[in-house]
Amino acid sequence: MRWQIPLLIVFIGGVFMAVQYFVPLEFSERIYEYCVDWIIIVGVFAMGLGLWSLFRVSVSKIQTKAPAWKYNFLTLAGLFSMILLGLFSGIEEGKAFMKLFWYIYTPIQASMFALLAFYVASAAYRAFRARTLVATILLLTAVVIMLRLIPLGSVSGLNQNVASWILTVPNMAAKRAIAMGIGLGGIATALKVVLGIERSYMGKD
Amino acid sequence: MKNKFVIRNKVLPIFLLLFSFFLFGLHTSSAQEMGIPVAAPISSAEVPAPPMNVAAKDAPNDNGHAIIVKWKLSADDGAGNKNVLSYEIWRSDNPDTGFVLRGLVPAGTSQYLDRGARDKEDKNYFPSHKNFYYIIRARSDGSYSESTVSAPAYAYGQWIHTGKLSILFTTALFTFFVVLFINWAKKGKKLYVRPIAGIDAIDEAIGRATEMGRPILYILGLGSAGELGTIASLTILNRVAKKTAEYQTPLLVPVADPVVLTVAQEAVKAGYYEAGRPDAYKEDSVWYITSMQFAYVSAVNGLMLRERTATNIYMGVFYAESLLLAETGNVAGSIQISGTDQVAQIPFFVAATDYTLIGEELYAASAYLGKEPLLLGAIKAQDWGKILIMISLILGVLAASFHLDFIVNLFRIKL
Amino acid sequence: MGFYEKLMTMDRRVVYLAMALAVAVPLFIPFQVPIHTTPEVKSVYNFIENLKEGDRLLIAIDYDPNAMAELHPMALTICRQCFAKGIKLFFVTLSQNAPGMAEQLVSRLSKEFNKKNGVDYVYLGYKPYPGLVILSMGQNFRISFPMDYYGTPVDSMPIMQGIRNYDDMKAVIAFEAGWVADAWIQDANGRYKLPVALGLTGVMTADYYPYIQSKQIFGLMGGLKGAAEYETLAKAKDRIASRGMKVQTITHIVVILFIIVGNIGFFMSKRKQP
Amino acid sequence: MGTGEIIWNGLALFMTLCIFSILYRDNPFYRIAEHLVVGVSAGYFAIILYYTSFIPKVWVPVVHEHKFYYLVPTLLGVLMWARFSRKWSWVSRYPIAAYMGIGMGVAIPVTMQTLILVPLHATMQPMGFTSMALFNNLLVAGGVLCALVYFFFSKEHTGAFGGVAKVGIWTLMVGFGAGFGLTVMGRVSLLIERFTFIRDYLQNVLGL
Repeated sequence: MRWQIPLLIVFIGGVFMAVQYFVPLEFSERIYEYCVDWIIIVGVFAMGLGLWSLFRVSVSKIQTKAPAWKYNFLTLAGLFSMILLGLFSGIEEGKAFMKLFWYIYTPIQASMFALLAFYVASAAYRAFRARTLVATILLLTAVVIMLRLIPLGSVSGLNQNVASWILTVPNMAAKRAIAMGIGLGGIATALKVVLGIERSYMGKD
Repeated sequence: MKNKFVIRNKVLPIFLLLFSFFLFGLHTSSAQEMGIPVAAPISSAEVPAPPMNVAAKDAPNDNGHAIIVKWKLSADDGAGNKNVLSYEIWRSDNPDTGFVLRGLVPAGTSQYLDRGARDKEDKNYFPSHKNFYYIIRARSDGSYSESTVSAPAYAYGQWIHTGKLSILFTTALFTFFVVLFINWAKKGKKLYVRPIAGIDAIDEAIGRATEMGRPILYILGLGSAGELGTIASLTILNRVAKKTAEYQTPLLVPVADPVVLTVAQEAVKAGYYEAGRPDAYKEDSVWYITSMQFAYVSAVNGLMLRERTATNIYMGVFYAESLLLAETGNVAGSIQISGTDQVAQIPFFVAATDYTLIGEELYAASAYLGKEPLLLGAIKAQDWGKILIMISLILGVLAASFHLDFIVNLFRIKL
Repeated sequence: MGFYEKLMTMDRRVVYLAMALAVAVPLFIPFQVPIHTTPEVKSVYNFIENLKEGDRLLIAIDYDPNAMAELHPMALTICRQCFAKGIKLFFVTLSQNAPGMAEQLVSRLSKEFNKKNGVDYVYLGYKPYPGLVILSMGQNFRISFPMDYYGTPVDSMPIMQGIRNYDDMKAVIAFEAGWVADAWIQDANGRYKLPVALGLTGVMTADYYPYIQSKQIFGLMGGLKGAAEYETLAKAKDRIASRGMKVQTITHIVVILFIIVGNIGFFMSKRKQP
Repeated sequence: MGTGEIIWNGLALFMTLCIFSILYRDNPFYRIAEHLVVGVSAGYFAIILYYTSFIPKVWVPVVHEHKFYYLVPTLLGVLMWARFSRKWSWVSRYPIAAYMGIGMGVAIPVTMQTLILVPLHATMQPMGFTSMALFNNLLVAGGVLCALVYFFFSKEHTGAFGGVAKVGIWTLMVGFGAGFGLTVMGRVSLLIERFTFIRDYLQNVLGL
């Protein structure tokens, strides 16, 4: 009950869905759509666990007066106001629910994203040192690509050609090789799960 | 943004639905309504020559609700009077009457996929196993001509998608390798695995955290629990948890997906079990923050700066947040080890973390860390997979150079 | 710690400050940075420069508002150059979400240059199925566009007198954010031999270079950079793209300078301690 | 801008500045934004999930359309909540098993297709020494081969094999450098957008 049946479910589900991909028949299509809904539905119910986890950790930080515990009131306030507004006042554009989304979440999201402009610079400064041959290759390529945007008179034309060669030849080769490696590793991992060899996600009794 | 797996599966049906609306619109509205003037009275145009040899047959590799129609271009399409603008595809279940417009294609096109919906309630329902007849109309500016009625054809579904045979064959072959080498490993064959820098670093980093008495932060990324990178990361998390349980180092695992929350809790719990310290496992060491990418990152960044984590491990599916996390970890002075299957993010991890597992190394690490023979067998299978890829690649490039296209086409996927 | 060690271990906040200034200062203080122009952009500029007053050009505004930031500056500059030279413009749009945006662009330009609709230019508006529209225009513009965007019959317009199809156009300049670019190349150029030049979003640009070599298009402007180049060539007054490019250029210089400084520190301090 | 808009946009501006303040160091303003956005976004996500997934996938099929076969996944979903109980927590393995099985099964052929066969087929281009294009095709194929050798795990990287693997890692590094260099422009654009937002707000509201 505790092990065999779940592992059997994984196996049957995995084999069935993998085979389904090659069968274009209508019933195969319908089963695929139905099964994808399973994933969505399990995810919806799991969200309850997620919210509970967030709530409990925030509350316990307040109770134990962990560092910066006072701020957890803000988390709880944000969480509950969104849920209550969403359930009882609707989520149409112009409602308070969407206002909070547009004027709190969106600017924070955009600003976090924009921080990357600073971090790209600091990471480049710190990491791009010609310590080894490999590091030098990394550094020089990055610089050549960045120089595209800098006017250097007649050098620019040459640099443009070098940059586009880098992008279409070695860069392309690297991307493809990495993709193939990831593909093999990923399929092997999926097979291990389907065959029940890899089961750490199910825990131990 | 994130949760690619679920989103893809949510968006795809919606997209298909919208697309079928679009097709439906294409089929039922008359050409005029669609804004394509059918016969604007501009000049007394000559009647174009009709399309010839209209042939309809079941569309291959589908669910049985489509027929493919082919014809020979009108003599005035691109030649002759050069006045053909478009072709209209008309269909009926009776060769003599009742033809309706099904589609419209620009001049120069000599086939049309007449696809309909599979549900009876749908207005654009296309019945299987029912005979249909087709007529093709060649339109010029102000006039048209019609082909003769085609022979009947009916649509039916196929049991196997022939365009995907290359996928089927390679998947079966690779599965065979994996099973074969895992059985080999079961029998106790010794397998060599080369050292991978990032993996050895994990042990050191756990030791360092223990010495410093500071926690270890483990980030599983933004992938859903159904993504392969997340699964690989869960195995690594399990091993890391075992080590931290042995050393009694605190482990922090904030996650960004509720399903990942549950499986990560299980993986950590199992690690503590294996280390013989199930009592030391605290459920709140794995907790959910939020599923929204940048909100999650802002919280994790705050956590790093406040808890001054000694070691940060990033394994799994990462998007733009990779550099945000890694740079903040740097500011906090943490040792950082990363690995992702997202090709676009590897450069940032390489630049900003101390050790990076590149692509496949992430999967190798998940097998290698436990040194379990069963899992190692898969690494051997992966290497054989690479050998096959390399042989195919060399053959393919040579074949392409000598125009032996049939060899190259063996690897082509026709969807 | 010596000077070179310091170069290696500058506080990250110095880097942040430099980046912040590099972005903020050009937003407030106007100055110019030289921009290197590429032949594929120059050829568009030269083509238009060599047109005579009264020549006719087809302008396709086929991007939707998402791509405005990248393609609007380009479209504005080119249309201004054309209007200033007295070239007659025929605007069409083949993207569903574009008609309103294109209308704003057209009316803004016509006011700026005091040009008259139906005389100096015509905005034909939008029709669905780009492939079909492009083909039909090769036969006669009236098949797809019997009326203009505002509902005026085109035959009542002076500008449309004697105009039938692509044969009456010098070229099409198509601003594209998607596959309609291919339709212009294959149908307008392939079937009707109309010269095509493209203005594309940055990510698309690399994919279309081969068409220059095969002479299927005579010019190509890619993203903000292409627009900035064009503004430089046209000596435009309002240089939106150049402003953005200026920030990009400066920030890229800043990043590269930091890399150089870090490496100088690294090598010099290594030399000091053998 | 109306008063409402001034206030709402003022809030957005405040949030923006709070986040940027992290560049200096961790501080109360950053913590305000951080903790607030966690709550708001988690609530937002839960509500959106409710309206876009629970209603159309559970409520409508079962209650309105009487598709009772949707009770199976619904039951599985409810079993997830067994985790609230220590004793019954193992029951949640059933939904997780279904989730994993379906997820892995879908992933296997798709991964084979998109990550292996598509790039493999794309690399099979004619090669030669007579033109730059043909020669580049050869280089791409060679680069892929060398990089794949780098990923070999069950053989030591020594001798000629190690040499090839070294060329492989160089190829990878060129790819990484290019990826890094290409990204700077997009990130700077995002920062320009934020700065423009700040500037416009100041100009509109304060008349600066």
